[in-house]
Amino acid sequence: MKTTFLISAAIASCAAMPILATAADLKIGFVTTLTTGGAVIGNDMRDAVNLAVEQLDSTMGGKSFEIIFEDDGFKPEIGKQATEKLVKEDNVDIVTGYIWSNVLMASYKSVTRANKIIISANAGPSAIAGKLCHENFFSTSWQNDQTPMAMGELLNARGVESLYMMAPNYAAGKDMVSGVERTFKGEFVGKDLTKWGADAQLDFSAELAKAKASGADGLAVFYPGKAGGAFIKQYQQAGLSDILPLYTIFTVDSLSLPKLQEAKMDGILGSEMSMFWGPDLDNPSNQQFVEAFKEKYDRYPSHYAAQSYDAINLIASAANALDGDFSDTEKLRDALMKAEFDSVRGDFEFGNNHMPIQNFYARKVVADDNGDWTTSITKTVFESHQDVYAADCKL
Amino acid sequence: MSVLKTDKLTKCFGGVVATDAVSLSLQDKRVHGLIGPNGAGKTTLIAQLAGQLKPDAGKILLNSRNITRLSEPARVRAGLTRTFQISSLFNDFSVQENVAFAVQANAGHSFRFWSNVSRNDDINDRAHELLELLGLSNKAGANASALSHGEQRQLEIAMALATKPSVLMLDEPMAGMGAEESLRLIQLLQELKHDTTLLLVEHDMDAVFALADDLSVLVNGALIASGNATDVRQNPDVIAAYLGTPA
Amino acid sequence: MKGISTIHRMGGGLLLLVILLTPFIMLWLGKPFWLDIFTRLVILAIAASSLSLLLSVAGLASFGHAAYIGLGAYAVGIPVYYETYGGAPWLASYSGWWHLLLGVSVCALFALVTGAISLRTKGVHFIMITMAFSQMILYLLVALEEFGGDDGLSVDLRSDFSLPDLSLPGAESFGLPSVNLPSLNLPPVNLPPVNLPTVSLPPVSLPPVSLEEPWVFYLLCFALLLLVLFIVSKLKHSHFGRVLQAARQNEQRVRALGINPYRYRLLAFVVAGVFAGLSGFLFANYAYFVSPSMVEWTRSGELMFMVILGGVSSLLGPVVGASVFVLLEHFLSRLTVFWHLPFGLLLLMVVLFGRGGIIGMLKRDSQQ
Amino acid sequence: MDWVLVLTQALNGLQLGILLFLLSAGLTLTFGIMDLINLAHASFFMLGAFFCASATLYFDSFLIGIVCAVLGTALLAFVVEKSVISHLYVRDHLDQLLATFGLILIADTGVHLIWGPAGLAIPLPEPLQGQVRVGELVVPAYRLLIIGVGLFIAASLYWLVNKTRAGMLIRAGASNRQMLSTLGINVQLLFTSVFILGAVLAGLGGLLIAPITEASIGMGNDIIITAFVVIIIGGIGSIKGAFVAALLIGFIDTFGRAFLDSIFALFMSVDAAETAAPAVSAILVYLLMALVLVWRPQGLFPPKLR
Repeated sequence: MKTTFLISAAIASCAAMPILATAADLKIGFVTTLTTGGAVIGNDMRDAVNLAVEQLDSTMGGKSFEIIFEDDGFKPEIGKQATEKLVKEDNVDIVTGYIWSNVLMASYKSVTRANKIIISANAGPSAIAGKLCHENFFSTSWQNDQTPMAMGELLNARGVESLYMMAPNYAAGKDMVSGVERTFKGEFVGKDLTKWGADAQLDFSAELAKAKASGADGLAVFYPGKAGGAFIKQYQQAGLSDILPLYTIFTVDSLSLPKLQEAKMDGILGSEMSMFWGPDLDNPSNQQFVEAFKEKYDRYPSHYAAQSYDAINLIASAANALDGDFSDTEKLRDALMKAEFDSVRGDFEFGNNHMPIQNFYARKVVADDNGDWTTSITKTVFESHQDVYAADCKL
Repeated sequence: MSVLKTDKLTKCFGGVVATDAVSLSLQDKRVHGLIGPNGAGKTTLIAQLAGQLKPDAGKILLNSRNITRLSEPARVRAGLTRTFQISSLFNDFSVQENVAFAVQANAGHSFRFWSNVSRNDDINDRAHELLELLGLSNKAGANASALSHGEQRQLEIAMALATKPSVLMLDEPMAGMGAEESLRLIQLLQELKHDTTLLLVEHDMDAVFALADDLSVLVNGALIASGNATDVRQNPDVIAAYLGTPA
Repeated sequence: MKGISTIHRMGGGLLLLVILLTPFIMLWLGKPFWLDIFTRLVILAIAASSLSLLLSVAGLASFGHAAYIGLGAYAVGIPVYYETYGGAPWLASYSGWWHLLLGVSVCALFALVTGAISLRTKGVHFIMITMAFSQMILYLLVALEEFGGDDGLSVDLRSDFSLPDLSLPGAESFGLPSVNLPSLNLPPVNLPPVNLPTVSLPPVSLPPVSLEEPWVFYLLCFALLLLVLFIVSKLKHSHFGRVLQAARQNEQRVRALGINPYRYRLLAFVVAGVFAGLSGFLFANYAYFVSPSMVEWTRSGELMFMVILGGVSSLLGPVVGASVFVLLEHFLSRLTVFWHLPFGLLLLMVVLFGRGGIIGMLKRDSQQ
Repeated sequence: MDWVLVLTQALNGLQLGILLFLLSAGLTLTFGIMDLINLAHASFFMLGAFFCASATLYFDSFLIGIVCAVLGTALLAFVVEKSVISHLYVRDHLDQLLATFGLILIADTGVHLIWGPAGLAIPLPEPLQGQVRVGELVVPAYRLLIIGVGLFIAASLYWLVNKTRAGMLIRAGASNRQMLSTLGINVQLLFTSVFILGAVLAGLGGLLIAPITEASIGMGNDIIITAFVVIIIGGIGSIKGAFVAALLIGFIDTFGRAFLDSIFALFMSVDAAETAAPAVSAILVYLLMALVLVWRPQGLFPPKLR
């Protein structure tokens, strides 16, 4: 009895535990992956956000602000729970972050329901760009289909006539395949959707053998995170780098390149990818960002970092316009909509679905002056490109 | 009248013949002793009769009905019940609950979901009777695992009786019992044979000779003698093979 | 003896009362997030209680219980999706009655088929085969591109429980044939389907109250938890439950007493599946979201953990387990993102030193 | 379908099977002899890879990396066995599941704290980076190495289990646990050794695959479930069963991924085939296990006299 009572009391007192009040005027929630292997991306995003906070001196629109980071544990349910907590308990004004489409899809209603703003700093599933679009949703990244569409265009420009494509078997993977299909004019000689999720497939030997046998003149893949590194290694070990040129989408970035360099995977040098941004993109804001990031963390920022950095600066621009008053959601929305800040991707504007209308480039893996591997922009593929789902959005 | 009959029952394990064309016949309301040296195949035979082991060949008839293909539970429902050589109880249940469950098992199907079975008077009364009969009433509330070895043997029999068997097979019921407990059990079995046929496997020869009306002797899986207890005890083969010195 | 069990009953009542009241006290203190935490806690407690019927009563270690949560959740998600975006009129509906009917029948059927096969095996083979079936559901859901595949599916509205004949003027009818379903202990609920959060404070008169209102939804979850606990308790002490318990301890003996436990276990498997489906139904409504990740084997493992952590000997064990699990997760994850480390240590400690789970420790405590 | 492709896929299936075997061998032994369900086997798989990666990068030698990893895994297995696992032998399977799941959480978080979330790549020595050509058949040299090492280990295990006294004890333990103590064997010592052996095999599996994928947090958790499927299909406690089932699953999984869509396309639309094939090939191994269990509830090669 005594202990039963103690347990009940423990529950009650746990619930009553005081929540540390913070002094900041403005609060921004940032949901990303800080545990599991996905934390590589999450840490890069967090580093970029911290850099932005430092540069802003923790002040926007004349008010102090703080970022509250929450871990989504790579799971939609935990991400949703974290979002609820930010909205209801921390009472943040804006929630941003979100690497994964499924976490975003699980979470965004918790924000919009409370009539607050949600800004995706990475995930861009088609549903939220199209029929599920919401006036309180913004993105500082891209819609899933755009980058592969740029890839299709790049493949046309490189004279690829027959293509083999591989992607993980989940929604974003399928979006990537359909994106390439939209613009690629040649023939698909093979397609593989590989197992993804908790026990994702990381050994691609069977698929690579098929790709090689297919006689394609190009291999396009989408393997984010650790699967990307694994894929590149097997591609090189299978001896395909000389006979089957590789084109990648969200597979090779500044997170995977150092490890590939360490493992001496030089077959990747010279391979091309499509992207809305690159560390050598020529504009003052980007040069400043990349230099400061390298200074602080001693590595290149990834596009995840760039998107997160932009998200914070977008919010800061709205705060400046509103003198730090986020109480009126409608005004906040309008201020965000103007996108009046120096984005690292150069000027861009939001479409009706609040997705950026922006340029897409071809990037190539190169070694920089110090011999470190990075990517370099080779050509512009799309100018001011808007995603195709914007037409389905009734905003 | 023959209640339980086997016809050339045979079972092999690999190359070893465990049961060698055994044809056994149990007469109604009599105690039939089954004796034989260790490893003679007594327990294997019981397991086949009870339906835990499938015989390779031969038939088993219960009240003239062929039950060779019936499952173990179905045989119990048909009236053929066994006890285990090593007490097989429900250790998380109390003594009372062990017997009550055995009673419940014999009281029609148990797809009854709402009423609390521990408040079922019919079951409790019958369980109480059985506990009384086996002299376990004072232990009714104890956990089955807390009983002494002898008491567990008694509980084992109480549970078997709860199924109202027409034939009850007792696999070494006296094993590990004290002299006093054995004596009481012998008395009980004497009473039981008024309405039940008993097959008694036992090493305690005094108990067997005190109880058995008929006797079968199993050696190396084969029956070497079977019939009236007095006759079998005089059988020279039996004396030579098993009993050794004349009793 | 009697004294102790009364004390335990009082302790149990107190625990449930604390669970019922805490979120409302927190709400009153201006901390609405606690309602979310406790809703999740209660829903997981329902799932864990359903598993305890298998695990604690029948001794069947099903490692695929998450599959039923997923099925129950998609039985909400898919009809709502079709009703919102068009398609499959025979399936589309906002009606909670329809969602429940669908979820319960799908779960019962799945449990019947997979149970009939799984229950032929024992021990660790049973653990693995139930997990295998759950994995099949997982990959099936991932393959359902129409419903978002791996991304999952947003549930736009919570299930609607207005009875067709009670609907207010202006409310639409919901395409459900007026099936005469038994009324659970639900507050009669009514809301025109496209009107989002409206009601602000609890009106005392019954309709219209909406499940969209978090506290109403919480009460529904809590009432269903009580219902499930009540039924599990009834079953446990019935003839049926006695067979399950006996077969858990000594299957050999049960057979030797004339009962083949197979059909009893199969029925328990189906009942547990249906209750887990019920928690899935609530989960979809709670999260406004369904996804294949609900079916991952780690979720089945977590449910097992809750049951064992709480203690398998007691009716309220799973409730205690779910409470400790959810609250620990909440507080530890707040302290550090590396909260899995202390959590794992705790798991070890509970297994190594706390036999019988938390309730077991309490019992030992009160018997001394 | 040309034979080069089929042959390549067969080699790939073999390699996957070998890897699964390394992981399952220890699992099936600890399960068969100590009656222990050890989820934390997955952690030794991961730690083997991390130890090897760290040592390889530090000494700039893959070979030294392997040696360090084997020693490190063995030492850690010894500590874990003495401190935690030895208390679990007498517990039921559920307690074991929970406790070893706790170990997984601790190991995963520990690795995150020590090595960071990014994972580690293991650079291969130059000769292993290349390919081996036989006519039209081109196979990565390193994959051939995995197959070779795996077969060597399988053969050694076969010798150990069937030809040595220790192996006799292991077999005796797997078929009848009570017998061990009656034989006057130091059971504690046998258990510890078998546990360490199993952990080292798992660690070897991890470090062998790591140069292809990489050493990453939770890499073992992804594959441990499949390893359990292997030992269930093979029959718990049977090394032979684990070997056969591992190869079977390796082949089925590889061929399913490689050819299922073409097969489906024969009788359904290409689009439908492309959607259905990945789902079905993901389910195949579980389907196989369910079928085997229905057909032979004890698996394909159950040790006798259980």
